[in-house]
Amino acid sequence: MNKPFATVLDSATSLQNKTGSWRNVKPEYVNRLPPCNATCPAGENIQQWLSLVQEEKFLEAWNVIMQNNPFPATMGRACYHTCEKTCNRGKFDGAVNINLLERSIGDLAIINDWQIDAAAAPTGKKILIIGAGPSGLSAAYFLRKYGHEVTIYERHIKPGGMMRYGIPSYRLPRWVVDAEIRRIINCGIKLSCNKHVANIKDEMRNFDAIYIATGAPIPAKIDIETNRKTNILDAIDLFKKIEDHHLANTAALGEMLGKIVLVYGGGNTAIDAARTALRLGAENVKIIYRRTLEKMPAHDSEIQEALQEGIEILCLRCISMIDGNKVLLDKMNYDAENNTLSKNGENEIIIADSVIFAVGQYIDTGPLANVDGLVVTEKGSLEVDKNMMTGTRGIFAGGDVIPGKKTITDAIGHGKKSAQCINAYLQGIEITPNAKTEVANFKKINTSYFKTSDPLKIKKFDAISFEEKNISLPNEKIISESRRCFSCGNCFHCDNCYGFCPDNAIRKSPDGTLTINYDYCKGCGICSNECPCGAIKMVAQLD
Amino acid sequence: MFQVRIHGRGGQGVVTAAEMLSIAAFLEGKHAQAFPSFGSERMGAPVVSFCRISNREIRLREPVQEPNAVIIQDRTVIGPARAFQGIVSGGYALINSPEAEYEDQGRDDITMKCVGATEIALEHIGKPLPNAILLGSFAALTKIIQLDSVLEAIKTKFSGAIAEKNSVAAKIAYDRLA
Amino acid sequence: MLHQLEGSQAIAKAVALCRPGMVCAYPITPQTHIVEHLGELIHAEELWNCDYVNVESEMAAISVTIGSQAAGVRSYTATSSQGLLYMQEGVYNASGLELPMVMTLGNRAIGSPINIWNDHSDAMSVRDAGWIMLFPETNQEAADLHIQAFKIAETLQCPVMVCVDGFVLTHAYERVDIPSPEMVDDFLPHYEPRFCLDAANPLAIGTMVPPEYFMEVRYLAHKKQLGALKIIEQVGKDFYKKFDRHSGGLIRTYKTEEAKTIIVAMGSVLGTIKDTVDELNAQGEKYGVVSVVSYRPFPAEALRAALAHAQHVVVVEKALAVGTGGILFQELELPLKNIVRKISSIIAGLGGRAITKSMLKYALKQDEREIFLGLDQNVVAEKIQLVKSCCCK
Amino acid sequence: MTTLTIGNRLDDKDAAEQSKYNRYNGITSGHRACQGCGEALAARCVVDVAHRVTGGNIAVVNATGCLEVFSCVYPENSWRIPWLHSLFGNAAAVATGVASAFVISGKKDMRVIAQGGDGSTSDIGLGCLSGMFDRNDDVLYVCYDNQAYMNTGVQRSSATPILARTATTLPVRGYMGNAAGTGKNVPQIAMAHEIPYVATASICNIRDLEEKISKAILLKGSRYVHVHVPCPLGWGYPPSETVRIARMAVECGLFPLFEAENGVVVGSTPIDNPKPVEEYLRAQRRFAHLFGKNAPPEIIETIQQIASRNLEKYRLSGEFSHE
Repeated sequence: MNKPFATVLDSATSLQNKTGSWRNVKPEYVNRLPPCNATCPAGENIQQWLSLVQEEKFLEAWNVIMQNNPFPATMGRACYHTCEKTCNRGKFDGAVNINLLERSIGDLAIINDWQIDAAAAPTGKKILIIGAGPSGLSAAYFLRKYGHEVTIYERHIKPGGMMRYGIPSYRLPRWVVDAEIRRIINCGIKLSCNKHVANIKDEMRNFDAIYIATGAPIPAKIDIETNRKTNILDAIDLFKKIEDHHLANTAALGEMLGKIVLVYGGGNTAIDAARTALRLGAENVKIIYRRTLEKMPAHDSEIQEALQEGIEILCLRCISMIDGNKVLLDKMNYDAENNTLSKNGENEIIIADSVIFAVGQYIDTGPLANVDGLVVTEKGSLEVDKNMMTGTRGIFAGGDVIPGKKTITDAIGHGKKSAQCINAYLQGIEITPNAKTEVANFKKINTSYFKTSDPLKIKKFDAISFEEKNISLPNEKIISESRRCFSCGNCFHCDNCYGFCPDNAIRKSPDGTLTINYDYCKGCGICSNECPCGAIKMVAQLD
Repeated sequence: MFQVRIHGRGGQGVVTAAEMLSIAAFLEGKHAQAFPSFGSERMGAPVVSFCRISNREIRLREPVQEPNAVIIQDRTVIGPARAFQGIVSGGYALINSPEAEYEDQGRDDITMKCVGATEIALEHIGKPLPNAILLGSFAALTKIIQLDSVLEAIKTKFSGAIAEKNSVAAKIAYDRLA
Repeated sequence: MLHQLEGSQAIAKAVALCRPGMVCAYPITPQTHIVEHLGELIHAEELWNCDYVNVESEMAAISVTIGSQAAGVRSYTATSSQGLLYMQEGVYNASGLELPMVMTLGNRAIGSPINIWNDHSDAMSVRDAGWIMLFPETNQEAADLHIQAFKIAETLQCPVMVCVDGFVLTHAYERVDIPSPEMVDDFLPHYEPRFCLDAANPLAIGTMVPPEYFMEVRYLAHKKQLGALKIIEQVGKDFYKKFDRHSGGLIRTYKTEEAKTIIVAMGSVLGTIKDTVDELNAQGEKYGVVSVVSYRPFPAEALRAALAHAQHVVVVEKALAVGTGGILFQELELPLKNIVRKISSIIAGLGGRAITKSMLKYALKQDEREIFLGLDQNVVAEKIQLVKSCCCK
Repeated sequence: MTTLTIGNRLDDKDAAEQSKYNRYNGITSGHRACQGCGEALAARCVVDVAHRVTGGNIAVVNATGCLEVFSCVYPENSWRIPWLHSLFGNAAAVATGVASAFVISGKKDMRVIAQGGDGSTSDIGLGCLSGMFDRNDDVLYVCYDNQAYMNTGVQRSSATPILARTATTLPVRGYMGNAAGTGKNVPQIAMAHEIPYVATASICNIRDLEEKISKAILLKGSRYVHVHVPCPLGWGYPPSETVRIARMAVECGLFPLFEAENGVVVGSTPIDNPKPVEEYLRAQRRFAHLFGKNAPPEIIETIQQIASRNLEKYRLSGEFSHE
């Protein structure tokens, strides 16, 4: 075509004009830490596995959970899901029901008998883990994955620790615990139950490293004046009795507790004990707690469930004396500002057939004796350094035995972290802590792009029974709830950046991958602003 | 070259008359040029048009100032338009008038004839349109063009019954002066 | 075939023979009869496959034409006077975009004061707009030049304006030979755009051009116009071959061989001038006439050759550059410098003032460099006095 | 789609053309629009979806203005469709010519878009636009409304909102910027011509914009789509905020999204919880003087009333809501 000079141009010739040179800030795709991940004691990559659930890739999602937590079905029940508390969606229209989704995925894994990936090549290193609770089993799982030879000694006749002896079966059915433990053990872990390690020192010769995960099995005692014959027991002992007898003697236990049961304490164990008492036949169960309801350390949902089941919670009261079936309570004043308690002088007497104590647990320091370097803190925990190692080289510890939060999820997290540390120790490598990743807080979310939808709410209990209520969700429900995830801090391929870029400086490949073409990006920042999930960061253009 | 100036009022077909005249001449193989005195005159205002007829190509485009003939379609414009001005000696003036009121007035070196074209028009066409009719008389008067050519030219400008009626009327007007 | 036609009809018929795909115009006297007649031809489907668009302004008229031409369709518009001024932005645009459209300009004066009669002021207002501008002398030439205009435009990829004297030609009945469609088709083949809006080859037409390249664009436009001189001449010759008529070309001479005084003019006034010259020469004078057919591009070379032997050149023109004088006159001064001893200017016919033989004869006898033909001295004298007194204060 | 995003990897049923990896990019990179230009974005959306819907049979006529200047400066042309720029005030008429030519030359599938800014649409080109509407010419006219003459340095146009600061409405003592009671509503003017289709759209809602363009491009006769395109330079906000500002204008009711057929409003995009205009105004420097010391406190209310009237006029509470 004989076209005129300059006034007529071929198409798309502006591509020669590299407008990227205009830029003084540039966008970068980032993976910010979603608040759920940030707060998960097990370090789960929740957002990632949710994104797979969204795509109906349940197996893949399960595998992602398993990278950080070998107990999805267990945690989907027993975890206190701090993730949901921090879920950004909570500030919008209600948090994603992560816990229920994890449970659903975990159950699918059990039903479908999904298996763990093969361990790495054998390293020849031998590790002893003392205690087959959540922390010990978690450590065993991860260490085995590294290729180490792992042996667990468990004092009880069954593995599981607090998963079995600390949480009642209506909250955590034993088939779930059994299945998930079996899956771990089947990776090639030697488990010896009913094996009490009297002294760790003796074992050091046979192993390259030892992980102490003995937990805190000793119930705390409070010095309360008791007259006459009083029917008092510890929550932990109650649970153990039920567990070891496979619920065979619930009637006898119920008879022992009587109709009116008091539980003393404000933690989750107290709630569990109260609800267990109810299930054993008690007609009137009261929880006595020193501070206010708001200050109760028990998880809010647990408290609510307890109240729904008819349990009374008497706050601002201390048991000062138990005399037969008379329990004397001192009424308390609580100064929230200074977090101080004082008796206000009033008291009352209530009648109880039995009193269950749930006021905390201690570690068993017996096996730790005579080992040089092990230090037990004033509060009765075993001291470890930042790499989970005790004062003795080669001996590590985690779970309830060390200071910190005493939840199963924390214990699992300890197990994973300890495994990393033990592995590093055995390989003679330094652990480089993960770079601090910025948390994708609510401000980073552009909520304009989300429609409000009601969170999935399922009543977990409707009958007072030791049986768990069956809540198996249809796939669509699982998927639709997972799709409520904001995908905080991580691209979910909404194409806003691609679609909104005025300079076509974002490229999309057929598989959906997005890349920034810095040849043309002028650095306007629309992509970052309009990213619904805060996955694009504007950084200074240095060159 | 024979130059004609046509006077009348807007709406009387003054321009069309000049055009028809030029067509009639053209039909006879002559060169002819017709043009209006261009303006934005509205209905009723005095209007002038011109026609030149020649055996050679006509190049001249000045307004006709010294006509060989004038056709006056409306006698009331004679005074205001100075309609007789410039008529060459031996020329003609054809006036639309039922009476021979002008024939004895004015100059004696030109032939002046009156024809009651409006009356003929009203009778035969039903409308007071004297332009084509006067061309019939003009043919008889000047012998510059044939009646047949006029009738043919009428057909190019009018059609159907109107053309027919105008032709009949033009013939009558022709006969008046033949 | 010979017809006795109004000039506007002749032009309309000639344009229709060129088979445009677009006719778009806004009514303005004295151009109206042309597009009215074209509209009739299109609606009667005597001209088929052609759109007739009634627009709301001259700006729209030229714009629709620009659009259709840019989309690859032979396009035509017509205007006059104020209309041309109103579309002037588009006039420049069409040539800048190198769109080979054709426009009839029914030449008319420009207000204020408003005046609907003929002169060349409107054409002169766009003399530098990059269009080829052709001035016919008769209606035959007007018709013929339109056929040539499409050919020239499309050969050169440049718009052409045929400047036809309003009323004098547009409203005059004359004998015109309208050629047969076959002959015109043969002379002017189907329009094949060299570039256009095409989905298969998506060009951008009408870019912004920065200082680094603008000079080149204008230089090329200039060179193209100069190159057009040859093409206009050639198309004129081809037309003669085909139709046996000398219409077009750059200039035409009349009795110049032995002339001492040569009159130069454009458009319909040339007929009156030729008659005047004939009468004067019959009395023993030696006058000749040069007609400028192609005003843009300006045929300086051809004019120099035609006028070199004259002792006196008189430019008669229907336009005035206020504050400067005759426009064609000034454009001739330079080419004739040191060649012709004496050049004078007659400004004539502004706003439709009649130009008569007697007036011309009188003016040619005057030995003045600048004459305003038929100027009423009584009217202006008083005003001039007033102006002078104001200036002196 | 579960989200209101442009696309979503989980669900591409309603995903915008702009989310597709093989979208046409009718205007390519390398154009010279300012950082964060709303008009560049809108133009690509319009052209891409029109290109898709027509199978590539579109041509665009562009009025003079920012869009034209930043997209096609020799030797760099950003367009990938046949494109024609003629003048500032004549795009509608040029498009008429183009549309007609396509019919005449047998390219009956070709669809024509005329496009320009608010200046060329509501001011200098309104005559040609009205003419096009009058004749019901087969053209889709798209106005990219950034509410002032940005190309020449932010002067007032008849689309400039009241009380806005522009270079020709600089607030001074006793003058609060573009006088209240002025301005034109071109969509309403278009509707008065009773053309087949009139719609408003915003770059904050690309799916809606695309839907309207997809519909409009295939209809016969004159169609008009008025797109709100914020301008960081002229409105005074950071370039990254372009889409957000557009969204705020929609969410407060100042820029209602609606459709009209043959002169009658047939649908509007409901606003769930209309936001006060103040939030929108405060985000832009062109309205900063309304919040200064000397600003009469009731002045914001004047603008709020416009938004409130829109809510009622276009039934933005949801009576017209789309499926």
